[in-house]
Amino acid sequence: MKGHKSINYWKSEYIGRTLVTLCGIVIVLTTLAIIAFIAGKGIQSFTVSGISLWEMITSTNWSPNDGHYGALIFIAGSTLVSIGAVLVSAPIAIALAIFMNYISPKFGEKVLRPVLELLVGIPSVVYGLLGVSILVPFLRDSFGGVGFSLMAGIIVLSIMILPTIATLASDALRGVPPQLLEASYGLGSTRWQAISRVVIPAAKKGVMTGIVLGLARAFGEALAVQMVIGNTIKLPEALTSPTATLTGVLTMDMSNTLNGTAWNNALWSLALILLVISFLFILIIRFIGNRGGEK
Amino acid sequence: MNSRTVNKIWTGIFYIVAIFIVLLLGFLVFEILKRGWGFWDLSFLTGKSSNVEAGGGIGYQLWNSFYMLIITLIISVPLGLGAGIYLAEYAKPGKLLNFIRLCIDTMASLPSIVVGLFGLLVFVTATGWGYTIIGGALAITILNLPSLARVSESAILDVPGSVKEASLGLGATRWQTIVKITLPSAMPQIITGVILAAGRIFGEAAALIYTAGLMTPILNPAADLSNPVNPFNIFRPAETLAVHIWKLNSEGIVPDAQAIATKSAAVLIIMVLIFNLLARLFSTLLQKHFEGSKGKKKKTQAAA
Amino acid sequence: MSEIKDKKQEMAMQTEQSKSMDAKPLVYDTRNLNLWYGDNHALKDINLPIQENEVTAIIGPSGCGKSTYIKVLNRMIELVPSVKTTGEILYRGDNIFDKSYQVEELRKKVGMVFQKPNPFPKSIYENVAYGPKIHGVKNKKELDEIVETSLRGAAIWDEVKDRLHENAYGLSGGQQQRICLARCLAVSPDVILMDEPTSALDPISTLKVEELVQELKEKFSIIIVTHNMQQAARISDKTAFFLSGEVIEFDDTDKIFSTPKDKRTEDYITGRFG
Amino acid sequence: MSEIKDKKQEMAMQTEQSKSMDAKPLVYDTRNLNLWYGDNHALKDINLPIQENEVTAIIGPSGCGKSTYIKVLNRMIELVPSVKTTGEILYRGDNIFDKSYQVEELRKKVGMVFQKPNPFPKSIYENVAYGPKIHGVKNKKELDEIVETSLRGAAIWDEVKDRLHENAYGLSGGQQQRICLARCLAVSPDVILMDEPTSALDPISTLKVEELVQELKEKFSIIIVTHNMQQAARISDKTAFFLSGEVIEFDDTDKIFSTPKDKRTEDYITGRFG
Amino acid sequence: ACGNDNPNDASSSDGVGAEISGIVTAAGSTALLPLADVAANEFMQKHSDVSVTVQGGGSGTGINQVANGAVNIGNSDVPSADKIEDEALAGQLVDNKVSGIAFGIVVNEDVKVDDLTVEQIQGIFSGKITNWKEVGGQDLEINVINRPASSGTRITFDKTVMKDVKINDSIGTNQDSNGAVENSINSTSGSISYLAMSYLVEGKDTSLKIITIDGAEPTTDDVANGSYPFWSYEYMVTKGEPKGAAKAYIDFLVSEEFAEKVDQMGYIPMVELMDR
Ligand SMILES: Nc1ncnc2c1ncn2[C@@H]1O[C@H](COP(=O)(O)OP(=O)(O)OP(=O)(O)O)[C@@H](O)[C@H]1O
Ligand SMILES: Nc1ncnc2c1ncn2[C@@H]1O[C@H](COP(=O)(O)OP(=O)(O)OP(=O)(O)O)[C@@H](O)[C@H]1O
Ligand SMILES: [Mg+2]
Ligand SMILES: [Mg+2]
Ligand SMILES: O=P([O-])([O-])[O-]
Repeated sequence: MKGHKSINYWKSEYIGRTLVTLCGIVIVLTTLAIIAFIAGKGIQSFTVSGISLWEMITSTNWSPNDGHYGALIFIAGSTLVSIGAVLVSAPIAIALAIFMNYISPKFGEKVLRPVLELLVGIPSVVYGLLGVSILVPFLRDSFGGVGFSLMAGIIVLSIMILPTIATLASDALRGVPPQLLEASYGLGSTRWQAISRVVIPAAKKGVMTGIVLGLARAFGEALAVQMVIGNTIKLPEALTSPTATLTGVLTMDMSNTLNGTAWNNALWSLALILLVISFLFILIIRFIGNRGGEK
Repeated sequence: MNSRTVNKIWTGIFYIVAIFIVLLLGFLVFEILKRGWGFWDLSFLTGKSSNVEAGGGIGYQLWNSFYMLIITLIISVPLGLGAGIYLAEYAKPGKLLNFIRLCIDTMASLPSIVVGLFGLLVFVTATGWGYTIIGGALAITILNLPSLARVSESAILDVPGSVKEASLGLGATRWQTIVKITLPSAMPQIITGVILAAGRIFGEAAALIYTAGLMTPILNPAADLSNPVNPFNIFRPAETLAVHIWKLNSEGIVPDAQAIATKSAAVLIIMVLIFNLLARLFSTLLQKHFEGSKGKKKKTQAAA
Repeated sequence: MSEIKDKKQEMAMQTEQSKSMDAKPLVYDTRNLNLWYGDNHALKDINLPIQENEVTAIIGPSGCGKSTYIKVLNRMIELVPSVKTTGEILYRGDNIFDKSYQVEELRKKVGMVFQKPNPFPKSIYENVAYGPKIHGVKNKKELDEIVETSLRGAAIWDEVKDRLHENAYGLSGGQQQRICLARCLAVSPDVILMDEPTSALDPISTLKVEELVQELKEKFSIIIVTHNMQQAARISDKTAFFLSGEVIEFDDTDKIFSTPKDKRTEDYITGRFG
Repeated sequence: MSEIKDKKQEMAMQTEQSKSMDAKPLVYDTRNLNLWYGDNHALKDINLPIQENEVTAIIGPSGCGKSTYIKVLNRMIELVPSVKTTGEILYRGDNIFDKSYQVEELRKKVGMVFQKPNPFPKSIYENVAYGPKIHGVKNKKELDEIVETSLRGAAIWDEVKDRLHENAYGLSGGQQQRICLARCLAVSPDVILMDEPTSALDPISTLKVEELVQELKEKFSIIIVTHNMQQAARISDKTAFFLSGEVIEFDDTDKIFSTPKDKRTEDYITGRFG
Repeated sequence: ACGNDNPNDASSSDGVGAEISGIVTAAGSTALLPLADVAANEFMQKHSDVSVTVQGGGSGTGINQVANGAVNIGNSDVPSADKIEDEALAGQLVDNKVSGIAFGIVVNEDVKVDDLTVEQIQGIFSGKITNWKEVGGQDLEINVINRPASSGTRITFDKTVMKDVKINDSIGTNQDSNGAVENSINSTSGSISYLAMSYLVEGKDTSLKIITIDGAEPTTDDVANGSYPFWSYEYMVTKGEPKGAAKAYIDFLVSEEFAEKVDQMGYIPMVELMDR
């Protein structure tokens, strides 16, 4: 029983294991490559073109023709539009998750889940198209102004990230042991009391993860937002004023500027900022996860 | 207020939200289809798009979308499945696994435009390929890999441990167990995940603008496979349907640009619908095939 | 073995008391109860009168419907969507299946302790105060009092009084189970349902919970499901033996364990199956 | 109760046979085995010699480490990543923890039947043929023969011979359990480990499996974990009583049940806890 | 396995007139794209052995790609030297003028103004003039719509109309593309922007209005006679002098035989601009 074993036996185990390990390594290498390339490009504006990082993240003056590369407006615009989207989307998403798990699982399973899957499936250009042709005119007629606005971006984005948050929140709720629900019912609580006082606190970690992930999605979304937000290089004064986002400037200027120019390098720096921010979101999610695990 | 009343009010709110979302989707789909009415016209679906004259079709774009989808799946499914198997079956908890997960999470949260730009740097410029289908497919692979890996991992983890134990208990190696027991059982869930991913691949534009290009050469199936006009050449530029919509909306100078864009959007939505239906159909069929009628019963019990 | 014999003798001496069975008022009266999970007929024509201030044990092999029955008593079974019932259960004279019957009130009156301790992921204090709070008690002092009394009632006050605001998950299984009992006592119930409350506990915790049950029956009526026949014999006044969804035998505990009428009961309590 | 007494007498008569205990060769010899799940010391200094062609029962309250121990015997415990062990287990003289020890071979020799029937989601035939196939048997006729012999060995051939190619999930729990046993027999094991094989079964299926165990011990050595003390008394030759990860007592079954040496063993078998 | 790696020398024989073959790839300016594409189709009908593919991507992309050797021709709205900072690289690139293009100042049709002076336009886009009544129209707020600063159209607008006056980016909105500009002018009352004339071909159901600058129209005539300032050349940039099929293609584009088509599509044929 010791020692001997047919070659095939080992081969199948060894080859299979190696192959799937390689797949894991591919993921790691790709991620590292992306970080390396984007960082390598993005850092050139500071090392080669002599732009100050501090100016880039604190100044609102973006006029590449005069050598000013302040990206604060874009950072603020991206932040505002994503936070706005999450504020709109998260309550609705959580309500959907509760509905799917506790109010009417049947309707949730048969109707809501397919609906959410479809919403994910609608391409972002189509959202942009609908945004331009339905939402922008509607906002213009209702609130005045040009319609292209922070609010338009928020609304489009909130629909786009709804499925992400709802699905993750729903998973989190499903993970709450049914015994807790039973315990609460057993003490004579109503359904709402059980949900609000026991289920949601118990699922907080998962729900928060969903929200942060939604935020990350919103931050990185490019085409749809760019089509409706107006791209004005100015901090928004109101929900109805247009502003610009990081992804918006990237889509607009990247293809029209030349490799190696300060302008182009500055754009790569914006891409790097996007990467760093999405990485920050991941760290936040992990932090939430760990903190929850300690208890 | 009486807690029973509060309960009723909240129940009402939940119903309203749920119905609102269903209506919202209904409205969106209705609007898309209404605006793109007539999209099923065969000469539109198969016709060649024109840059100048009205009446162009989306034949090339549709073909490109499907071809891109297939190439992407050929690359990303084995990778995602492999990574999923690795995570579920072989990875040992520890620093390395933690790092792999961090990478997957990071990859999953990458903005698609950043992936597109990475693709531009690497697949377009560094390799000297220019805008190609393969470059686009690789870029979307990056976007899809995390979710495919996760779907595979959770599908594999969902296979009851007792069945895996039974196989190992008979002296099977891990790999034999994976291939003969685990994967067949996890397949329905994996396939559902893949089909849903396919829907998303179909609709991706931002990453493709920088990698697969905005144009398709005039295709000629008779041409040599290495010729960029051969439809199957993966080293040729290819504008997909989603990119086409974006381009029509931004640079379309044909008189009927808006009409084509909205019709294309309708086609895209129909495709996404079909993918979703397929996913559902497939998973129910396979579920039945693999587990028999008893599998279902087990589930309801577990849920209760 | 000897333990059981002692019990029997003790019980035998109480016979005249048991004779007065019908004197005590009924808390629950189950009449022709049938229950289906989808097509699965899980409870068949159950008739079971349950008396005040007694411990009623329910025994039977796995899957015979014990948990199902106990969950019907506070309508917790409704959480399973596929369930259908016929027949009636009178609680203090009212049919709990009546349309107008307020299930929250019922559950307030009928506490429940589960097999696995299931404290909320909150502090010990919040766990116990949860019930009173949802029923509208807001006054801090009043809550403090309820929490203390309930924890004392569940014989765990001394162990936790210095850590009331720590998370209940930090306690041992046996302590958690008693917290759950305290949580239940805090809404001043009338009946307490227990579904194998000790099967996940170590011997010492088990003993504590058993003693507690004996004390609590002074004030409450207790219905306890158990796998452990010796436990049933030790702590209960009445025992119902379930098999495949039917009540095979229901009688004074001493009778069930000394002179079972049904062959199946005998087979079960002598360990021939189950 | 009476059943147990009968058993005792019967056992008492077999005493001289039991005296010859050390004559039979050992299949397993466990020496100073310790096992941790992370920081949880789940098995403490276990010493247990297990003899050929006997039924060895392992009893003890929930969580005492019965399943853990039985899973160490075929190294299935390695599936839990946090597990650490010290000490040794000799199977037929070789330490199974040796680096060079081939775990697949061990598992081929040591079959295992679990608490919940766990057939593969395949046809009955494929379930039974699975083991031989992965060990290289390709010949269709040979496979057919193995399948039939194994199903007969598990006393289920007659029930399934006409539906060999139907999905095993369509069978009843008891039938599934016997399919699992047949699957195990198909790789011609030397030892069969059973972890509460009847606890999910109805009385009649339980009886069938118990009879089967008695038959199988002619050819195999059997180690069986059970919650049901009466079952241990009925079917086993030796019994080990586990408590909190320790072997409290290990002896001939009749001795354990008639004259336990340890107070805790007595408390457990008389149902004072567990 | 890809057809892009050997630029320019893909032809089997040199010189016009002889049968030419090979693969030409072009990418870049979206403004030039329609013309380049139509020319490619007509050119390929003449020379069936040549395959010409034209990509968009923007002027910057075009120059980048041709500089990298990823395409044979980079289409650009501006001379490559304007974009490129690396002098050595700029020296290798040759800008071939292939046509002129005129741009129109366009407004939503509800604007009751038909002509603006250059100063008025400068006032509007720098944010000094905010109401149409200040330039002779009705009392209506002006909604400025700009292209992003890197766009060729905007650079031309800057150079030929705004001159030393700076465009104020914090008023109005920025639209990524000609199409988006067209859409938002159509739907936003009081809006003003600028568009390449190639986007204003007949047959489109748009409701925007073209405004004359100091009385001059964005027509071939007015551009040729020097009265209309808002126009520029379109370039096909090659790495080194164009050769083979690429040269043949560029030559075809500027040829007299193709000039009529150029004019029809809203561009200005090179023949008309010869004397400028
Ligand atoms: N949620 C459910 N859905 C469908 N069937 C169920 C459900 N819960 C229990 N059953 C079925 O009802 C029957 C009785 O189950 P129940 O849980 O009441 O048994 P039990 O006596 O409590 O068993 P145990 O001792 O194992 O807890 C069983 O056949 C079981 O399969
Ligand atoms: N996978 C695991 N990870 C960590 N701890 C475990 C794991 N499995 C079991 N344990 C712990 O090891 C101890 C022994 O568990 P084991 O399953 O062996 O008990 P058992 O005697 O089989 O109980 P039961 O009768 O309930 O099956 C318990 O304290 C349990 O909590
Ligand atoms: Mg139960
Ligand atoms: Mg166990
Ligand atoms: O031609 P553009 O660079 O303005 O798009």
